[in-house]
Amino acid sequence: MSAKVQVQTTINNEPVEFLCEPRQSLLECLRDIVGLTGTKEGCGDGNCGSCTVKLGDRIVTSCLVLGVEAAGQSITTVEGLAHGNTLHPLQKAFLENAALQCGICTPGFLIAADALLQKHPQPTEEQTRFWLANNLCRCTGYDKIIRAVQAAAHEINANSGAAQ
Amino acid sequence: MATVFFPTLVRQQTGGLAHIEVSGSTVGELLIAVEARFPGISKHLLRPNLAISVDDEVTPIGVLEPVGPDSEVHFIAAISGGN
Amino acid sequence: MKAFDYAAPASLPEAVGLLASQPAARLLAGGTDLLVQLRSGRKQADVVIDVKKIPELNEITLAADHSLTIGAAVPCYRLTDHPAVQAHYPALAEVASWIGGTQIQGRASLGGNLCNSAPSADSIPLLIALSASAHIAGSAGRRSVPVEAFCTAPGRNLLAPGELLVSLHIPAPAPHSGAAYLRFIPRNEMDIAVVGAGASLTLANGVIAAARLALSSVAPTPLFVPAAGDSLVGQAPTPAALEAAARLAQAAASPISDMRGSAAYRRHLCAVMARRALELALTRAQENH
Amino acid sequence: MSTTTYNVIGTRPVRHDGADKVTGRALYGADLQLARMVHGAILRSPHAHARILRIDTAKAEALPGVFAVVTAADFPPASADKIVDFGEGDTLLSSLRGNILASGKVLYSGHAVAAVAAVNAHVAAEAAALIEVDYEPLPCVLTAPEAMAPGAPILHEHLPNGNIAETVRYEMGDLAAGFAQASLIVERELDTATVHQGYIEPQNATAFWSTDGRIQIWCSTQGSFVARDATAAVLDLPVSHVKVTPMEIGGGFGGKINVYLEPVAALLSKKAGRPVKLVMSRHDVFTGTGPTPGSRVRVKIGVNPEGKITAAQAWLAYEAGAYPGAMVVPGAMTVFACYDIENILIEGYDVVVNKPSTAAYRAPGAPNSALATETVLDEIAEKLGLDPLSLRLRNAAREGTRRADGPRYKRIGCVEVLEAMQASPHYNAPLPGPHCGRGVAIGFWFNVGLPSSATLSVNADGTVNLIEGSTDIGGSRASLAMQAAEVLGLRAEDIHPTIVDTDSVGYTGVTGGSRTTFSTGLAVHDAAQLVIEQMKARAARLWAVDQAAFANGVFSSNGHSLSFAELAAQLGSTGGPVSCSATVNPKGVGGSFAGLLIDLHVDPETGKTSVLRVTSVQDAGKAIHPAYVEGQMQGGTAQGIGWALNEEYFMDAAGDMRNGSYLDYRMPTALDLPMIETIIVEVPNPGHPFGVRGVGEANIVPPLPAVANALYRATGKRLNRVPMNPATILGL
Repeated sequence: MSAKVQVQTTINNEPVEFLCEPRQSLLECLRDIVGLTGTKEGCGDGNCGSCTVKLGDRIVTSCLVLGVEAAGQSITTVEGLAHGNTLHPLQKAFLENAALQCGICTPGFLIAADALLQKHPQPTEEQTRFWLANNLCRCTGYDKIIRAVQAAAHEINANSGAAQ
Repeated sequence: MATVFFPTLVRQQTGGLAHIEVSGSTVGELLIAVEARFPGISKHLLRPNLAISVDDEVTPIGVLEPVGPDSEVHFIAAISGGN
Repeated sequence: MKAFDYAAPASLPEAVGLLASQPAARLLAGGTDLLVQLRSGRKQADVVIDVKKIPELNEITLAADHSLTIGAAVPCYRLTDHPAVQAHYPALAEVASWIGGTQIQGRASLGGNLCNSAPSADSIPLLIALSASAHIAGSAGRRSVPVEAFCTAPGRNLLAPGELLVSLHIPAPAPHSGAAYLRFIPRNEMDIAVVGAGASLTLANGVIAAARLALSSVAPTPLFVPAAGDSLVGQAPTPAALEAAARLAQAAASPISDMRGSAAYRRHLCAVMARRALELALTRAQENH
Repeated sequence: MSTTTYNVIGTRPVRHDGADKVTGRALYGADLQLARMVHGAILRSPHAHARILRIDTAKAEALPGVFAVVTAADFPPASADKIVDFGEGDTLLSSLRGNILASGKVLYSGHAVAAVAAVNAHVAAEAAALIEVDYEPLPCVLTAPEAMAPGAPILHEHLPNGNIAETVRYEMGDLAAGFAQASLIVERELDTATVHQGYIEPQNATAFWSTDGRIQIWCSTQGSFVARDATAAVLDLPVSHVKVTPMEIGGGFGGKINVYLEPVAALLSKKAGRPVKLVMSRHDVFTGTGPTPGSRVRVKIGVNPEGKITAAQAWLAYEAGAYPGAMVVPGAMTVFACYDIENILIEGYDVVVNKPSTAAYRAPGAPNSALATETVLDEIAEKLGLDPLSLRLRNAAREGTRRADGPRYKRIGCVEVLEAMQASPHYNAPLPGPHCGRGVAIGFWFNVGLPSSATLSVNADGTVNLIEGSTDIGGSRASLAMQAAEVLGLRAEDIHPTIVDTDSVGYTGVTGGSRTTFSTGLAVHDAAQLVIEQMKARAARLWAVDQAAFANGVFSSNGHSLSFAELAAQLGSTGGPVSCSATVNPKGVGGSFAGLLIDLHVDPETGKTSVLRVTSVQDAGKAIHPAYVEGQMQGGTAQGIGWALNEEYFMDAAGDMRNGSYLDYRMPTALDLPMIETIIVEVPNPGHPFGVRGVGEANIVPPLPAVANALYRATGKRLNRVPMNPATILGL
């Protein structure tokens, strides 16, 4: 066992410090040390996207990031998507469109879709499918997920239009 | 008389007979009559992997299921399932 | 995964020094290959050296002549999103958007793709087609090698102990030139090339002035086929000429059978993918004034 | 077709567990943290077939941080031929245990051999690697035809018939006479590869063996009671000594009925004196759990000039994997189940091979056999110049049609599904261009009943707590709460469903067999009716009348009336709270038919298939929550398309799976599929008060043959192997 390392991060807009071994993935650190178990592990090798978090300004599969690499960085997990008790439009759209069945891939899809909507506020179906191809879902056949992302985009755009 | 159908592989015990008409008010009573005709056959019919179907419905109470004079009794593979 | 230490040097000399003192060190850029290999036991490390904090490895530099230098740790998404890369190296922006998926591209780098030295690496055939060179630093100083010479065997390359890849350098594209990388995968994303082909082509006075072609997943290393490109030089860019060049690439391939495809299927695909990559490179060359 | 109108049923409320699942609060098995908990790792066989000569755990036990090491020797003694039955059919205890921890021989690469508990998962993995196992490798056999051949390596000495573990045979009418009447006979043989359910959440189990001798288990399971009963059987304990708490489950599709980790975690906990958590890696899931069988199926069908089937014959060999129990029986039962055929012979073989012991996967066994039948029918339609759906309609099973296994159908929706396909916009749209093909196929699944329990407790605020034991994989909390709400005259949101442990609710069978909305729904319905009866009595007491009536959510009598909520508020003063339970073991299961229309494009140079358009059609009986019915149809369709095109266990000659990762197993990504159109057909099941049939499974049956038929139309080639991947399409 190597010496543990103190890591200072910002997680979901709160300063968080944790102590981890260098071999521990960011996913392990989030789940087992920080206690944020909303981020899921489906494969451990970056191919299912269930462990997607936002690290800095990019989404990553947290199973392929070392916890120590997160030092000084800000991280957003599914626990940080809602504003208090108000669900993020994507969370709301996933519920209203029945875009989840078992729900294990949902946190990863939500974080990935949030990043998509920041890059493409009104993505096409093709853009959505391409962006989300790193997130596997085995229950839905993706149909309702794609619809939910499009519905959330509409809602966000409508609201931002109304605010102007 | 109710009709008891034999699964294809159990027909070795019946000399190839596919079904038989017997009397009784429950599956159990029918089976007593069947056993009398083909001694030892019950153990091939009453197995955990076989479900009893009376009038085209699998019964959850097995040999206790009542039968009528026109009933059909089948012994079919028990299905569990996958989703 | 066995325990290891972690170091994140802030400068190249510091990294080189660390490497020299740590024989069982592994370099970490995006980690998308390394962490999988460490976890599965295919590779071991006593110390993992994170090179992402070294400025030189993190820069994209477009020179005045449009030659391009890509730091070895630059994650793929920065190439995809880079307006100048999109403008002058569309094939490069494209291949960077195909390596893994969105999340992987947030981490994975072309430098890592090259150093991982997989025969199936998506970026290497294109880098070869673009005549890229690899800039290497070590305790004995710096050196530069053409990308086609970099890989030596599956998962192996000519980096000596204590050396690391600093950057990739791509010479300025000639006028009327175009490049392309195309791969065949059974899915539409998140897949490893069954066969990939990178091509570049320069037109002058209606004939092909220069061409380069390389393949992935058909040999122990990404395969540069000089004969294929050479066969096109001086020729009009006809379908027959492109097809003949593709056939030369196919003839040079020595694919194996594995879970991703049979040798026969790969051999068949060599000609198809090489031809299609040449066709796309030609289209781009014709559009590139 | 369904004509009854409902208030709640047929609407699309937000699921009750939705907010927890989109905010990360829902607790899945791997999320569990317990005080003093330690972590396990499992050592697995590198050989597909080998004798275990020696296991030495000393080095592992000596590693700092290790709490316990167990092997098969830690199982309590039991007689070798003991049979256990926990409601899902009987199994030899030795097979059940043998698959959990190998003893004597390992039978597949990935077979669990030993397990370790340690301070963390990294140390546990290091310790597992220190366990020394001496193997004597034996020749392996990987496919059913090879395993049935004379001289094949034998897996189990106790099986009387070599590697053939079971034979099934169905015979009806006069086959020879039937074929003699045929003017056209087509015979085809098709192989399918082993495939995995591919649920995204790996198996996990946490166990704590308390000093009072009771074991508590938290796990990802489709059936908490089956997990309890199997664990108790394996550990030779009374079932009441085991309590299983089902955590949220990240997919199952049939693959999370069998028990793999629970008894091992319990044994480790007993030794360690602490809770032990075991979580599989993705590679372990592929190599150490049950995929669904690879198969070889031969089908021969004869028709007369009018397209009426005169005789049909099938031969099926399914790979059980290491232990008996391939899905050949349901494969045989469904091979001709969509059609009314007089003369039939079906022979099936359950064959053990050196691959992981297989498990159920959505309509288990049926896709393999339907592939053969539905492609042969496609060829017949083409040769007769008939529309493929018309040919099927001409022969479709109806009420009264006798199935090959004996019983006759009650009211079914096979014809209605075919008619909906024929009338669909998709079927009547032109294909977009060259190298495109449209395929159609249909399929059947029985669905099952099995016991279910539910308790409803009325809250003073007018809401109702629903306690049940069916793990919710795809929205069943909502479909159950909606049935309660319909009976009680409430809104779906007024019902608060909770899934509880095996000590806290009556026996409930697996979430499987498409049974939860049907069977647990029936328990909920019955409990709700009991609630209404009790509340009517309270209203009568309150109003001092003989009896009160209940309709549209209002209790009334003689000019008095109270809403459900108003009466609920007065329960305390009219005799105390109302809480009612029901346990059912229902008859009246309604089978479901499904159909698929699919348009594909094939790149003639690479053999790559693009899926252009898909329409899934299924008889739901009654769709309680249509959005989740569509979800089941879309999910089963996507899985079926993946199975048809690219998924397979790619085994090397030594029996090692070479593609045991999501990278190389190639399940469909979002970019591989179009939107999946759905048509819900509703032919009510007379055996359920709301007409429910169950929709989890039949939808995965048609995709394999529909894809094969579409590929034929696109390429002119009839392929005989699934996956019909690009290389197969080009014959390379």
